[in-house]
Amino acid sequence: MGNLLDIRHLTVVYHTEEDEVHALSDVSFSLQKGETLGLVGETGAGKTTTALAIMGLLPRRVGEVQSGEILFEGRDLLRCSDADMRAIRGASISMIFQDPMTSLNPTIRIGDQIAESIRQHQPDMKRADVERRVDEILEMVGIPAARKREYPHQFSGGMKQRVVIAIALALEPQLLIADEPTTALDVTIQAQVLQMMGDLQRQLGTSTILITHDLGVVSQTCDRVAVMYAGEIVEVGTAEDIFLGKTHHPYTTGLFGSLPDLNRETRRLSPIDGLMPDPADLPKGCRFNPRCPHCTALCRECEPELTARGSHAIRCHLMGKEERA
Amino acid sequence: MSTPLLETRDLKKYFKTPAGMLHAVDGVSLTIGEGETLGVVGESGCGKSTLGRTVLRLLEPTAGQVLYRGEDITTFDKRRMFAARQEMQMIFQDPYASLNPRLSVSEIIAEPLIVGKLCRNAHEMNERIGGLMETVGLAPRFAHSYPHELDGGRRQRIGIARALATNPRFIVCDEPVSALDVSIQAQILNLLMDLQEDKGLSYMFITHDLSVVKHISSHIAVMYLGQCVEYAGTKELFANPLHPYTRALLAAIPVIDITRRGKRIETIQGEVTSPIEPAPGCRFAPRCAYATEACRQEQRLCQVSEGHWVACCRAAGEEA
Amino acid sequence: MAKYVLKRLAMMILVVLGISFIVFLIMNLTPGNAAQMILGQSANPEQVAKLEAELGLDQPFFTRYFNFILGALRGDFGQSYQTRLPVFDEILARFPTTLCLATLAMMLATLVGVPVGVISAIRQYSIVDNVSMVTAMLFASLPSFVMGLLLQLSFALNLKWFPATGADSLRSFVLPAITLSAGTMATLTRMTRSTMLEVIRADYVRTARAKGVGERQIVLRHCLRNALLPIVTVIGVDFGTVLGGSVVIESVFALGGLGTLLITSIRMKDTPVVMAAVMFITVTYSLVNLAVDLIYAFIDPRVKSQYTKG
Amino acid sequence: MSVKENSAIRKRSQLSLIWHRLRRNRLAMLGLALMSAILLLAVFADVIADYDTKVVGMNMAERLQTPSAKHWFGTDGYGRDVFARIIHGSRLSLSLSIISMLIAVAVGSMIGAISGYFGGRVDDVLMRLMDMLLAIPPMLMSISIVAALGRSMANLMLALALAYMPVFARVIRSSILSVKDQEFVEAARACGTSDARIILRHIIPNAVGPIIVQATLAMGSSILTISSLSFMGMGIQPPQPEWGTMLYEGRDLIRTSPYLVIFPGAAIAVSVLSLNLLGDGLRDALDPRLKN
Repeated sequence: MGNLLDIRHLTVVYHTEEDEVHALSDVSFSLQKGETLGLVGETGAGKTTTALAIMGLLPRRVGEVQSGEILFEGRDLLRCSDADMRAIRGASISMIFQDPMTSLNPTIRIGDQIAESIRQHQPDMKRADVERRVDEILEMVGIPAARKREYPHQFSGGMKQRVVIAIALALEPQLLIADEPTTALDVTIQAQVLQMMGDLQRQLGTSTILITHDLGVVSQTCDRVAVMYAGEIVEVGTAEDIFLGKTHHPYTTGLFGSLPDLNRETRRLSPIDGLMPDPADLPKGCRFNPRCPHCTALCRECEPELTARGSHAIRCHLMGKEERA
Repeated sequence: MSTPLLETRDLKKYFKTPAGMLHAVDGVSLTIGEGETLGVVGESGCGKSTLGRTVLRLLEPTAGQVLYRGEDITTFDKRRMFAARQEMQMIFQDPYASLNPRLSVSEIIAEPLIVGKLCRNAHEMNERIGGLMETVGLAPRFAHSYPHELDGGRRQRIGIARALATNPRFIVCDEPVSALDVSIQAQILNLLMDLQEDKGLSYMFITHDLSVVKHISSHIAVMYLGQCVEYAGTKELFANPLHPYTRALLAAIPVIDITRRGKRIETIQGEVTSPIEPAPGCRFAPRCAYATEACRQEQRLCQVSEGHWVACCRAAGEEA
Repeated sequence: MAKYVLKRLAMMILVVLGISFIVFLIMNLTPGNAAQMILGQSANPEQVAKLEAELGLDQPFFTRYFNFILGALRGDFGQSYQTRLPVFDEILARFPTTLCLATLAMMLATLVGVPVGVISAIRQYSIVDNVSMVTAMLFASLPSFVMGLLLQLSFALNLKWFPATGADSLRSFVLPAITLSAGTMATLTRMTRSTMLEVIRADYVRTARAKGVGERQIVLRHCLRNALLPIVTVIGVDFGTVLGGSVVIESVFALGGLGTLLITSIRMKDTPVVMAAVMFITVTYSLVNLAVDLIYAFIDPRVKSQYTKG
Repeated sequence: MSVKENSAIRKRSQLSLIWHRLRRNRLAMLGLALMSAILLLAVFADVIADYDTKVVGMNMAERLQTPSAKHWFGTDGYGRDVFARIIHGSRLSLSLSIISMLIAVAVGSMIGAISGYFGGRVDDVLMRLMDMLLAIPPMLMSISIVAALGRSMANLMLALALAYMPVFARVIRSSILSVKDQEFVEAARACGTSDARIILRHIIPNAVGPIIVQATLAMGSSILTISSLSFMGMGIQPPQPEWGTMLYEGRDLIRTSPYLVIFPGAAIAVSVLSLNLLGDGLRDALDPRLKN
């Protein structure tokens, strides 16, 4: 089975007034048809930038793709014209944003916001058919079709996120990018929304990139996981590799150690010391070296490569050595 | 039984809104013992933050009592309340909004010392500030920095140092880690637990995150629409949740468990109803799979086993 | 909705009553005497007293105030002390000039200011943006009467394209309206630009982009309507500025409007005329603002549901 | 390691941060430079041109001279040097607008602060009153007050102050409302801080930004109002060299000597422009969201 999406050596820089911020460095990963990939990391790791780069929605004038390719069904999205990208966005690739409160236009009825997406890509569709499709998709995300004439402020947060999902799935895209889709929601609502998203995804066969900081959500929904740190992918593998495997990048280990575990008694957590480096002023060598408990002289000098062993790849000098030995 | 450090009795806080009275906290009775941590969990709008503020009289309660060492602080005059405030402090959720942006780190920590007249001279003040910064793990070189120059974790440490300045016995922690990234969150949780051990502090720990609350609390109160629906020791609550809402809440937590991938979990339907002029009876009933005619009646917290209270006629009956 | 409008109208009546009382008080407390003004400095006290009695000025303060208000409620504002003509007729003769001038200026300001602001925002930092922002800044800083004098000099006195003074035809309103609109046009352009910039960055605009919507549609369908909200409010407030500014412009172009009448009447202590003029202006301004708030509800469904609730 | 050191070096108070942002805004700096120049000219006006001989002293022999090396901006109908009159006029315009704005800010902020901090009934009553004042267009209000009370400097200042006061009351009220409910105010209350200390140390310092911006912009617009009043013959009386008064006097000579209108007009425009540029820059520096 071929890859739906192939990202190769993607490097993105933000030019701000004061600094040049290295948002993404040499990010490569791929996604198969029907697969769900979890993109995990903390604030500023580059998760959202990756998503925006795929969508071609990096902030104009500020964000610049310096190198790399984003191959979607074999076509490099970075070389597509604006018109081609518009035809792809919303139809073949859709995105769900984090904050449902601000993601919907407050002055347009929700039914019209969904219909806009359909009309944009299928201008010849009859009015009645568009309306029928809107009803259908609303029912699919668990909103009575009768509510399509209401405005966003009449919906609760969870309901708004359902509308946002309805917009994204209206044209049954091949790829869905969900950027922290449930972070702003309460746990019980989060469970409802995740459940619904999973059902729809199986039903429509959509491939998904799920961006989140919540390892629990990832473990329950994703086939493969990529862990990001300071603009790089530091570890990538199948869910089994990440959640059951023995060897990990020290950052991944730290991430797991930081989580209070519901099933185990631990008096103290084992967090990672220090902070994420300033992306405008990255450390030399491995980006994690100032916080790494296993840091060596080599780590301070050379940047490690992402080394794969089967389905599991780790960007760490220590792992590389182990493999060679 | 000795008097608990803090006790609320039928505490109520209502707010006037154009649509009617909003019952933010509606008859909550809880106790917190010396050196214990009471975790208060619930989803947004359940009144947990209002409860924390009412306990400290940052909001005046509409009715009910707050007993601190057996004395009702809601009847205290200004002077006694001022003295009580030295012992009862608060740590806030938002590490950005909770620090005055015009003051430097040392000035922020100095505020409670100046207001409480706790230092005799500038030298003593500097010593105290230095000591507090060390306690919370802030390097001395940040003393003259401003909050906006620091990251969320350090800012939250400033907030903790400020709360500790008056040597309190009891601290209300209002979602102190929910705005932080996981690795920083763990650092702050460890700090709070170390402080508790060293100083014998008692916490009321307000959060929506059940895994955090399980980690830090000795007792847990689950709130739903202004009311406490279940109250028990942490182990007991997780081992034997009785209220349907508690069960739903526990089931909804995304634990790390790849065997659950793709499997359906039991979710509760619907969303939280309005806290404005709520109908009598169990407030969870509209979403509850087991709701019956009996749920239309007022549900009171009943003790079903030693230290385990639940406000659900069905659960209480089942257990008894 | 009707309930909201009624509430606002009731509020407006209160405001107008309050203002009328303040104005009446000021007119009475300030030095000067209407009868003396009419008869001139040479008149003897008896003549003055006789005229005062004739005009009803000898009655107590509150009696006079209530008589005026009672009359005003019936649409009778009394007679001018000066001309002895019914005040209502005097006002009605002048009001259309002022209203026409203010409306023209406001329309001009909106029709130019809003589109220029939108284009500036879409093409932020382009030449169009820079030129229009500099122009707006200059317009906002130039006193209106200086601009009026310069326009009068070049287009009326030198080029003779438009009449320099008077309010005989629509042509004579051209220069005054342009002059009066300049300042408001400038604030509207700048305001539109900044709200548009804010809206362009909004999350829902990003959502629209993610749907594949084209830039044109994004501006027209998603940005403009949301950006209009604060702009509409500013238009309401600016109508007041324009009404006030028209006094100065009326004097530059010798248009006998309400403002000119008001000022001469204040000087002559012609209380009924002053009161009526102030009430006319206040009511007009309040009605414009009420209309603005209703338009607001029309644009923003959130506001609409607030009105229908309250 | 480098990360930690880095954040220690960037030690800046918010004030210096705002100044830093302002300094990078070229237009704002232009405004500041222009305003400083005007202020300097106003302060040293007596050194530059003698008041009695050049500003009010008539010299019919030199009347209506076009701009030349001797009279940079020409002379007016009474042979007075226009340049000297403009320089001295800046004293009047600036001091009038500064004093009236100070009164407006002081009274307005007090009303706004009381309204915002205490809320409830007090707020309702005060804000209704402000609404009433705002229902009269400010220009009309100042003209009416001067016309009713008579022409004098004091009345002019009163009129301006009264016309601008409700605006300031509104601004400080909303700014206090936005600060009042923030958690750091709650934190101060939690350790027993008094109301007075909360207002002075925690609320006011965080609420002054918008007032400074508004005051700068209002100063510009008050200069416009003053000159408009003078132009209508209701402000400063001749022979005092106020800009609006000069325009009033030069108005009838506009066809033959347009410079009598152009130079005072330009003086007004330049000072208002500089204040507007500065005010805009300050607003951006205080709230840099809209940049880039």
